[in-house]
Amino acid sequence: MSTRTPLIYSPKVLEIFRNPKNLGAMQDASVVSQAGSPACGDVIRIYLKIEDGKILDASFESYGCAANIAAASILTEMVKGKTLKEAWMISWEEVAEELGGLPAIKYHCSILAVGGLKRAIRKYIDETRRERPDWLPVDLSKEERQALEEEELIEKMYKKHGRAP
Amino acid sequence: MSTRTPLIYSPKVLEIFRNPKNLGAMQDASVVSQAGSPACGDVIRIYLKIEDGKILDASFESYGCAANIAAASILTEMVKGKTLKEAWMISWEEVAEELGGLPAIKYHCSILAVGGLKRAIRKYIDETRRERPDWLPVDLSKEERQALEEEELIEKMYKKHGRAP
Amino acid sequence: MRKVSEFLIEHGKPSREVYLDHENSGWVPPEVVNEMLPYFNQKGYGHPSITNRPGWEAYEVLESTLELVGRTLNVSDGELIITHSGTESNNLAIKGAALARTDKERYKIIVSAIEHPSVIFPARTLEEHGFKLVTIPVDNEGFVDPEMLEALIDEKTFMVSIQAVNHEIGTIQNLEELVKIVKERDEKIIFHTDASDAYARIPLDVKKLGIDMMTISSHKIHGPKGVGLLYVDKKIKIKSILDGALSTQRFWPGVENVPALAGFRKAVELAFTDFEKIVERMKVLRDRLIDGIIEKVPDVLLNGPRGEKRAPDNVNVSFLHVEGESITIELSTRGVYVSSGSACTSRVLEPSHVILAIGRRYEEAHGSILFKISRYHTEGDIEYALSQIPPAIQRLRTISPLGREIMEEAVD
Amino acid sequence: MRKVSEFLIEHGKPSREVYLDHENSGWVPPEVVNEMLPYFNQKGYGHPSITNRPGWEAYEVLESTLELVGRTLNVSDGELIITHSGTESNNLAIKGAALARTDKERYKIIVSAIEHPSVIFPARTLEEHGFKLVTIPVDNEGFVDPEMLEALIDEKTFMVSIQAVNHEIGTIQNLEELVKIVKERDEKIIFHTDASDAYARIPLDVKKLGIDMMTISSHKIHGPKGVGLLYVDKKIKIKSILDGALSTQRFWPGVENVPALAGFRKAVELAFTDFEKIVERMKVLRDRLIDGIIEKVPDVLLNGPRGEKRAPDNVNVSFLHVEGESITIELSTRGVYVSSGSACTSRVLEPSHVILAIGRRYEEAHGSILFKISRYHTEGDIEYALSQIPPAIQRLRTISPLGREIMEEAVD
Ligand SMILES: Cc1ncc(COP(=O)(O)O)c(C=O)c1O
Ligand SMILES: Cc1ncc(COP(=O)(O)O)c(C=O)c1O
Repeated sequence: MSTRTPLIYSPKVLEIFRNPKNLGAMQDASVVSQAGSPACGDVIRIYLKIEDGKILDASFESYGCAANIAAASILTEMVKGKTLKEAWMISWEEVAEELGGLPAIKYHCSILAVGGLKRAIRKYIDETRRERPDWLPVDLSKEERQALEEEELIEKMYKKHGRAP
Repeated sequence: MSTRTPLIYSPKVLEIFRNPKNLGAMQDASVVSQAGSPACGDVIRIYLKIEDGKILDASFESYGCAANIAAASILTEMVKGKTLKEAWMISWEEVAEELGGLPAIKYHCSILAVGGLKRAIRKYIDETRRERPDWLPVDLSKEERQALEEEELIEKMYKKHGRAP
Repeated sequence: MRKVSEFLIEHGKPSREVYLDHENSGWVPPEVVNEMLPYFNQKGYGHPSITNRPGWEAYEVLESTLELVGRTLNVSDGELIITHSGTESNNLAIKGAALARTDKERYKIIVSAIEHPSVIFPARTLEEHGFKLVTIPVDNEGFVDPEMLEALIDEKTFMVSIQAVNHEIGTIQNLEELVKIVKERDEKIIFHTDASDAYARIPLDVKKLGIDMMTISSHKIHGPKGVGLLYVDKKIKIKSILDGALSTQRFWPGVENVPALAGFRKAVELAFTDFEKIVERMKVLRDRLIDGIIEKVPDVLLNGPRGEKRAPDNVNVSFLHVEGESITIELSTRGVYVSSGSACTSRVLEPSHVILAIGRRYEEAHGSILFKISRYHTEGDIEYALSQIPPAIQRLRTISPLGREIMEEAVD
Repeated sequence: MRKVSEFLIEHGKPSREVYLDHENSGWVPPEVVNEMLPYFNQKGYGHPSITNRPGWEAYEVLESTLELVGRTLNVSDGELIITHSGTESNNLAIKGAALARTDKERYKIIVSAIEHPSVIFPARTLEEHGFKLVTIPVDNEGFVDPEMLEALIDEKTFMVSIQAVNHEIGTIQNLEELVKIVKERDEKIIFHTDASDAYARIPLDVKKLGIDMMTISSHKIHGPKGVGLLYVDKKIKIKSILDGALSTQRFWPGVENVPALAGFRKAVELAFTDFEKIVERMKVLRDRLIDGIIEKVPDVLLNGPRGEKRAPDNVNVSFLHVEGESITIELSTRGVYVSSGSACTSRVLEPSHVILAIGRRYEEAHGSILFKISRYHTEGDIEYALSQIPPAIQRLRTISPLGREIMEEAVD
């Protein structure tokens, strides 16, 4: 068992937690994606409105801790106006930095948010049957992989505790 | 290792410790005896002035803790005016009781004082070549035996710590 | 490393504050602090086994504290061992008895599934030394089934440890019945109970219960941190698990924390003055909080039993579709201080083993919030909490994607 | 059981009091108590790993305390573990490192003969688990011979534990040299030092010394009881010796004692403000007490070294022909509070192992008295003690049969 940590967030995380930007489902989204699972304790859903390869608008929903909510919110701010390629290049470290830093135990929130974004971009390209751009790798990116791992982890935990999710 | 104890003496022990009675060597003692050893941390020396089988006067010296000093002092009070037989009959429990009780860890002080007294009586009868009275057992009394054991114990401890006394 | 002081500025100090996290850390009322004060530098600041006046004064605190606690528990000839925490007392009980074990044929340790980690983990450590840990499941209110206990105990059983009151969901076990089952089956099986959350909340009569060992923690009854007790019946042999210079305690070396003991003594005295009245008042506040939450917030599950079988101070609910840590933070900014059953680990939220044990799903456990009523709470405190909880949950549910319609697929 | 309160009435409260028993129990100055007060019920009364405001405030205390202590020790990348006492820290250091041992070929633990029981006894317990305890003797001032240490260490050596300053006789070891000898011989040997009596009395630079683990105790520097620290270098692996719910401490479960930590933080701050000046003053008072005793009382032996190699706070003398406990009581009634090296066991007086180790005889050890100077003492305090010690010893010597002429045989 690991220690509980006091979760020393930056003031900015708390500020965004209290006043998140770009909150809520987007009715006319071009794509919606989700990362995480309720059983894991965090879910991030990302909505993007895309036109001509550019992200015109972004919004989120989040089930999770303050870092989760703040990471999703700030990421939607960061991608607005970016091309898909530019958005794809955003790393989880950048998001954490943009939040004024995250406690190590909360890195996964930033990873999950970026994982959700990358899933959305990949899904958009897939679903709109566009040609795969060369900046989009065939293999899952680190963040997508880790989101998947987290989603799978919970099944292992359920097995360990002897019950179905 | 045993716990240290706070040595909750009765008020009476403290009072006698501060104002011991019958203190000091007696120049004209009929008999002097000693029990305990410096290495053990307690020594009681008892002086008796005896005439016609009666203890006219008694005094003591003590190297040891407060209980040791108080036990020796009160015992000298108790024996004054008693016949040798009456004095022999004094038990260590009576001395402890007379002191208002002793912490269990200090019973040995009372035992040592009574052991010293009994040694004195035995010695007096021996040295004055009187006939052994029937109240005086051939075998050592409990208190004389325990005083002897304590004196021997220290040699074992010295051996354990690898040094001569 | 980020400084927490910056964070606290952003958080701000709420104009009204209601502390409901006595599970994790009790605060110490001024009358208890006042009792401690002289022992820092006026009297009794000495070592309780040294023969000087400040030492004897220190010993007086030990003597009177243990006497008082002994009276409240109806302890006669057992020993009350002073440690620094409930955690230490539980470790000493379980490992100390195991170390003193003479009959190697006894190797089973039975604990309930909802014991505190300071009971479960020491027992698990003993598994590395030839013991076998057996966990009794509990029902959906947290009760141990007496028949199951009876079926589990056998001639291999060394010890049973079942808490008197569960710390998270307030289940009051029928300890008397459980002890009887164990002892009727085999007198030699040691029965330990962790009473950290029971002491000063329900009557505990050690002699009547027939308990062999009992754990108590000071900060859980508004005493200061730094004091735990372990009651050990005269016939039970234990060994030290810590080595050092002994003072007055045979089984916990080091100098006793006398100012903390003086505070604990006062906390015990206060808790047992008008005990029934205090407890009745706590139950009223408890039920008001439970009813108020259920009435005002939809999609809530009460964890643990209702009524007389629930500890008078315990309220535990799962708010569905929202996550515990964000609830505690949201409520904190509103001056309502609570804790969540789930703890953040590196990758996932670790759900409370207690909440899982009563059959909740992970996502139900993640939204579990624990409130502890204390005798210092007023009706106004509870009403204030009830004014803040619904909007807090409501706001977080607005953020959460869970509990709504199925995600609508949308592609341009 | 007899009540200590009755005894205290008989004892009476001396009109002047000088407390010199900081070895066994430190008192806590008002400015340190004041620092603790808000943390009982104003702020930081929460659990330092729970996400509510009182919890974060509690964490702030941990953060700032460890940062401050780290600075005073020049700790950079190691860990400062919070326990409840020096005893616990020493147990964790020795048993925790032993539990984490990977190389079973290393089984020798070397400690000096004058270590505190909380170092010696854990090492002795390890002997039951395949370790071998080797004790290095000391010279007649308490110094470890570096050459002997060099001769004792070998490829079987797992750990060396030598205290920085001896708690009874104040010997300041040449730690830098001893560490160097060990590390030059074999980097992998763990070097632990119990600095309970060294911290805030002599400069300690962890990095410069090359120490792997270091123990500190709060009440030994005028902080409150309830806090011990263990510094552990990054490269050293240890395991928990206590199991339970972890808060912020990986190796000591249970809630941290935040008010006590706040007090400790203040005590550290005070001790290191004008550190050199304070220490110089203590040395003056120390030497005045030593010189005064030797001058005024015949048949006295100073235990431990003189001058710069002696801790600034330590005075230890053996008064010949009188016994320690009666000295402490006699001085107590005169308001001078000290302790004796010998402890009463059921049958005999157990002499201090430290005093024996420097070659004293049992009866010399029995009369040993320990005084600890603190920065709060005035010259007047020391003069008062010096006015009481000679008549106290004189009175007891009048009672004692020792040291006089041979017993005269007298028979009527
Ligand atoms: C049931 C129970 N047992 C033991 C403990 C541990 O007590 P402490 O915090 O004094 O270590 C707790 C603490 O919350 C508890 O709730
Ligand atoms: C050298 C030394 N180490 C360790 C300890 C134990 O510290 P604590 O009293 O905090 O358990 C002491 C206490 O006197 C000591 O003097």
